[in-house]
Amino acid sequence: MKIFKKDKTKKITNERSLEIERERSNKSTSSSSSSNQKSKKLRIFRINAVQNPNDVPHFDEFQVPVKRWTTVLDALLDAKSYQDSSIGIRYSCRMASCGSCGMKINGIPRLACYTKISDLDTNTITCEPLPNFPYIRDLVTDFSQFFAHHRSVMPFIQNKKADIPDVNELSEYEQSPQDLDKFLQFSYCIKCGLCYSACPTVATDLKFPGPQALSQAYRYYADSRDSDKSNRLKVIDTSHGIWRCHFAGSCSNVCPKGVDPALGIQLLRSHLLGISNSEKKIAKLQDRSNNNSYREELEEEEEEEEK
Amino acid sequence: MTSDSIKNNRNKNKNMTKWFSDISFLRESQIMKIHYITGVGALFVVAIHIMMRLIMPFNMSLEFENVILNYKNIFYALLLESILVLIAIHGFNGLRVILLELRQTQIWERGVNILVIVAMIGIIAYGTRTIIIANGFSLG
Amino acid sequence: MYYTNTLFWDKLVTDSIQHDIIIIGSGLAGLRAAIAAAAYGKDNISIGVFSKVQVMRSHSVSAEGGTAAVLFEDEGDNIESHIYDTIKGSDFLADQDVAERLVKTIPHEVYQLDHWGMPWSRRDDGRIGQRKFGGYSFPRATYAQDKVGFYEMQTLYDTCQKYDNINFYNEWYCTSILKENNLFRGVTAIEMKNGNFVKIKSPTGIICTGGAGRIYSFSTYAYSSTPDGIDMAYRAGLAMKDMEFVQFHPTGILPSGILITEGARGEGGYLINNQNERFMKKYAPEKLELAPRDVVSRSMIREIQEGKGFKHESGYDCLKLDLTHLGDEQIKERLAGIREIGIKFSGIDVIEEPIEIRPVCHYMMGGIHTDIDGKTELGGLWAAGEAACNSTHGANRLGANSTSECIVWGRITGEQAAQFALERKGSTIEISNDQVISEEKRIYDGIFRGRGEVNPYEVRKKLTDTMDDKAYVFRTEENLVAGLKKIRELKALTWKHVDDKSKEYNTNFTNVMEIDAMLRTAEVVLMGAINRKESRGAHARLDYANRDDINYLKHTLAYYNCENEPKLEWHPVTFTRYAPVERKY
Amino acid sequence: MTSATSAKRIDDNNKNDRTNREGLRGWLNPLTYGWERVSYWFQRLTGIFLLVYFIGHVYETSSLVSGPDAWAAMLELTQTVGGHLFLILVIGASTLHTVNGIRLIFTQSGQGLGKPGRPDYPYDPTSVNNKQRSGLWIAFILAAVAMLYGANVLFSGE
Ligand SMILES: Cc1cc2nc3c(=O)[nH]c(=O)nc-3n(C[C@H](O)[C@H](O)[C@H](O)COP(=O)(O)OP(=O)(O)OC[C@H]3O[C@@H](n4cnc5c(N)ncnc54)[C@H](O)[C@@H]3O)c2cc1C
Ligand code: HEM
Ligand code: SF4
Ligand code: F3S
Ligand code: FES
Repeated sequence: MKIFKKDKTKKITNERSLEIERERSNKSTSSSSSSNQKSKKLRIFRINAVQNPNDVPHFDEFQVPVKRWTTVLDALLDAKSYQDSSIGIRYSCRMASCGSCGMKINGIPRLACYTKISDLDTNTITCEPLPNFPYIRDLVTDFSQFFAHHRSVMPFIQNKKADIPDVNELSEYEQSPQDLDKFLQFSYCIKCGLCYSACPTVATDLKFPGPQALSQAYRYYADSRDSDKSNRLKVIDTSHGIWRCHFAGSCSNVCPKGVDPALGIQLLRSHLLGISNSEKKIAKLQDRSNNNSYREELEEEEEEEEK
Repeated sequence: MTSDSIKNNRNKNKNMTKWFSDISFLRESQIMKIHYITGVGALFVVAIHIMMRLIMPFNMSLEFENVILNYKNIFYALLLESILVLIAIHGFNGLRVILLELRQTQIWERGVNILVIVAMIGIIAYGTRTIIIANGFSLG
Repeated sequence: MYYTNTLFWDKLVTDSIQHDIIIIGSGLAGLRAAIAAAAYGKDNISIGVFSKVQVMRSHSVSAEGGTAAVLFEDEGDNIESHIYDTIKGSDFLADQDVAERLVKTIPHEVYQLDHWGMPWSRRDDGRIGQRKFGGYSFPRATYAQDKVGFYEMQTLYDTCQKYDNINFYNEWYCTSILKENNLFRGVTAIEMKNGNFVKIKSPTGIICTGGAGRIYSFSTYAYSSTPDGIDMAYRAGLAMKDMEFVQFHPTGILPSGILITEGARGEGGYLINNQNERFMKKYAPEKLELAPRDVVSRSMIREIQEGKGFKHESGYDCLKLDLTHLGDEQIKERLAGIREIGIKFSGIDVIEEPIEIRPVCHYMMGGIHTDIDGKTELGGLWAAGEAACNSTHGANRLGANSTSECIVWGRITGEQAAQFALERKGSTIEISNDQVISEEKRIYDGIFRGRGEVNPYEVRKKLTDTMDDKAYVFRTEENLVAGLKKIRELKALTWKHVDDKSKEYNTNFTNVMEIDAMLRTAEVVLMGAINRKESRGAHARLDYANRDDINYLKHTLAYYNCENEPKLEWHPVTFTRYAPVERKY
Repeated sequence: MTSATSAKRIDDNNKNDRTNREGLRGWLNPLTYGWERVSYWFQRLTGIFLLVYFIGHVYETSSLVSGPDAWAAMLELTQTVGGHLFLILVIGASTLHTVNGIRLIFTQSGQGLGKPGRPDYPYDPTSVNNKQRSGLWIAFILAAVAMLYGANVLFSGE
């Protein structure tokens, strides 16, 4: 977010749509120049906090080759493979869907595999671990508390019919696309923790569940299949619960997946205050086990086998 | 299995609310509702308070006689009293929020709650004293 | 207290951990197994889920297109046709009873996921939506935008949170299987956070460690999809089955290999060559772009070889996938992820421009040899998901059948393992320390403290490039043998060493162990491919262009033979319904 | 694990968990993130500032009780140029806090944030939208106007 600083690498919310433009111009300017590789400097935060809790962090610098499509993750792995194999880094999918590679790049929490170096207009790229997560090593941080917070909001459908133990029962919920849209956005959270690291309340409050967990609470609250609404609200209505969000908005600004946790939190709060008019309807259960011919067929076959 | 664990969760929640009620007897949502209402309430009364000051030149409004005259008006005194209560509640609750976010040990949280309630009562009492005494002044 | 749920951080550091069931791998299969076991065993059973990545980071989150299931029997679909499509897709190498089981179980599982909160995309009437997919005769890929695997993982992960008896061990790298008297006894693992080497005891285990696609460098897989899980079983004496069948997905973007889902073609996308021609009409006149993946991939390579390809700036030859005619709304609604990937990783907005694509390594049909229940040859050990080969997919998997398989066999193995574990509840497990010590020797003396001048990452690069080069869509004896030679040369180099000497979160160490496993697996893949002198499904040989049902209608099994060449054996295919016929689309 | 022991575990872990928390730096860091963060920062700052003023003001008026002389002495202390400048700040702060506070009451009860829907790439979060931003700007502008007006009243009155 560029406000006061003139650093171009800062993300600007209302300029996000320019990203696509930038993409294209990058492409056209460098399409012929892929062979003449550029190289950039990577500054990586180094610490081994498990071995030595008082370890003093320092930065190591690496020169890495960069092409148009090189992401920060590619660069880091390049440095790890060919320069210093002891760099600690967590990664998996390299396509921004697993949420492993969150880190602070040039001062802003982002996904390393989702940030192209050509998008960062700096010559030195600084990578630091996500703040608000305890250090483990180098860029790797400890997520256990984050996951525990997620669990604490009861992120699952609570409903008498949630489990269908009988394999032969085929019952389907009917849910309108409109009902789906009410929570779909929040269900695309990849648990990358960027929002958690950007939130000012999380910065000091250990018991605040954080934007990720709270938006998941809303995701299940808004789901028409869930029936345990009041209990859900109770869990987050505590002195370190949802009210410790002050709509600082940073969570939504850094979220790479458009989850917009700030929106979820405020909407959930409107339900808590009892001033929301959007009522919940439980999705209709449609039982299809009767008109299901092949089950009978299967049973017949089994009988035959027994014979 | 599931129903059991859900039940467990319920029990835990009960404990949670109980634990919380030990300290503050209000749910957080109720506290914050009060915070908002006192905030908006304060807006109106403060506006009147300032208006009243502006119907005469500022310096004049500060003269002892004028001030006391104001205080002797029972409606104005009540207005001042409500400003006092509303802002004290709103402001100190705001402080509580900030302090709660700072540290999360049980002692700290209890301490903050007590401190804030005491301060709230203290400042209201102190201000009320001024209002009552000033209201009772006889201008010589 | 605000959060009172059980937490799984800061596990006690002990020399051994014991659970009734351990599940290795936390992808779709692993999580489904965990839930099934927890639901079956109720509170009497404790389950440990070990994964070398954090739970939601497993490769399954990348799955995009759909989960195949017959849901609309009232609208004309039927179970029989799904079974036949699967078997035909497999080029008749699938075990037919297994395929039948898959098809008959998956509808229930799709509804079960729905009840657990899966955000399936909906039709206007509120029912679960399905889209077309390659090789099917009815639109039956159940979809949730184009993030199916992700949503499924999330649903399962969140449902796991209901159970107090599922313990997650995030970032524990399992290294070997412990066994005694042909019974599974546990595993050894490294807790990555602090580097402790731990013995984990359990009478039952389920291996769900996913595919091995990272032995190719142009691959849709996550970086974590290395064959170390399969290799673990392999070293314990279990067979790898059908490893030569590697699926190449027609549409991977350049240069990263990230997948454009088959759903893009299912929604109506075209493949075009540099003459702007829909070339698939030459190769599969009926199904066009929606022929099975092996057929489409082969057609694409033929086009490229005829000089009708494009040249990507990274140097790869490629073709283009055209989605522009689908229109803004349909793309944004159903293929949002694809659009994002195109813009982000390739600089192309698919709404406006065709995107460059090329066949890419996508799925391993092979894996640990199991029976129809997912049971391996070792007592007490099951395998499920992509790591297992229960022969549902035969020589070629149909798109969207894999997540189905993961879920179905996740459940089956979970329940069976729970039953097995409950029967043995209370019996103590004693493992002789010899195995642990020899494993410790292997990894600490052989690898951690090993010496070598060759950079292991260099070895990995050469290995994956060799595979890309020599065992791609079309294979020849000559290439495969050259590839095998190269792999053996790499194996013989002195490269096994770890530069990073600290214990904590040592990814260098785990990487080297992975590379070790990759080399072994690559060898099995190549040997299997050399041995199978026919073209079947995804295994296409230029020198033996036809299917040979007389000699090769059987599965390949490969057994570990210390560091020597693996022992290859054959295993019969089960037929119940359909005799092999020629496969045309 | 019973809830009691797990709760204990959390407390044991608190110390460790602090290691990489941003702490107050996180509160006072409006530069890296969006305007909402700036608003958050001002709301806190002005809130505390006003609370301090409020306490001071109650103390100031309490001198009424001790008669005209004490009151005059207090006025002497406070009605200086510095005191007036301080008052102007208070006026600005209270306007800002009030206007922004009203906006926050709306947002925090879910109004004016748009509604959830399918997110399209590039993801523009609907909640941090121009409505919010202009609300904040209005607060700034009104605060500036109020300060000018206050200055006018305070200094012209001399
Ligand atoms: C890009 C892409 C798109 C796909 N789209 C579809 C689709 O649309 N439809 C469809 O049906 N299928 C699809 N597939 C295939 C499908 O996603 C996979 O087959 C499936 O996800 C495999 O799941 P899994 O549970 O077997 O393993 P994975 O999800 O790969 O999980 C493996 C787990 O094992 C763990 N592990 C591995 N080794 C070890 C070890 N040594 N110690 C401890 N843990 C270990 C890993 O940490 C991980 O948790 C797609 C695949 C790809 C690559
Ligand atoms: C007059 C109208 C006022 C309104 C409408 C108002 C509104 C608000 C609102 C909405 C908040 C934010 C709460 C949150 O983010 O959770 C807040 C916080 C606060 N207010 Fe006010 N307020 C007003 C006046 C005052 C006054 C006069 C004081 C000083 C005594 C004050 C002190 C505070 C404090 C200390 C906070 C805490 C800051 C925080 O929580 O971030 N407010 N106010
Ligand atoms: S809400 Fe967004 S930023 Fe936060 S964890 Fe989820 S995906 Fe990441
Ligand atoms: S950043 Fe934090 S304060 Fe609220 S709006 Fe987001 S959770
Ligand atoms: S590696 Fe998966 S999100 Fe970056």
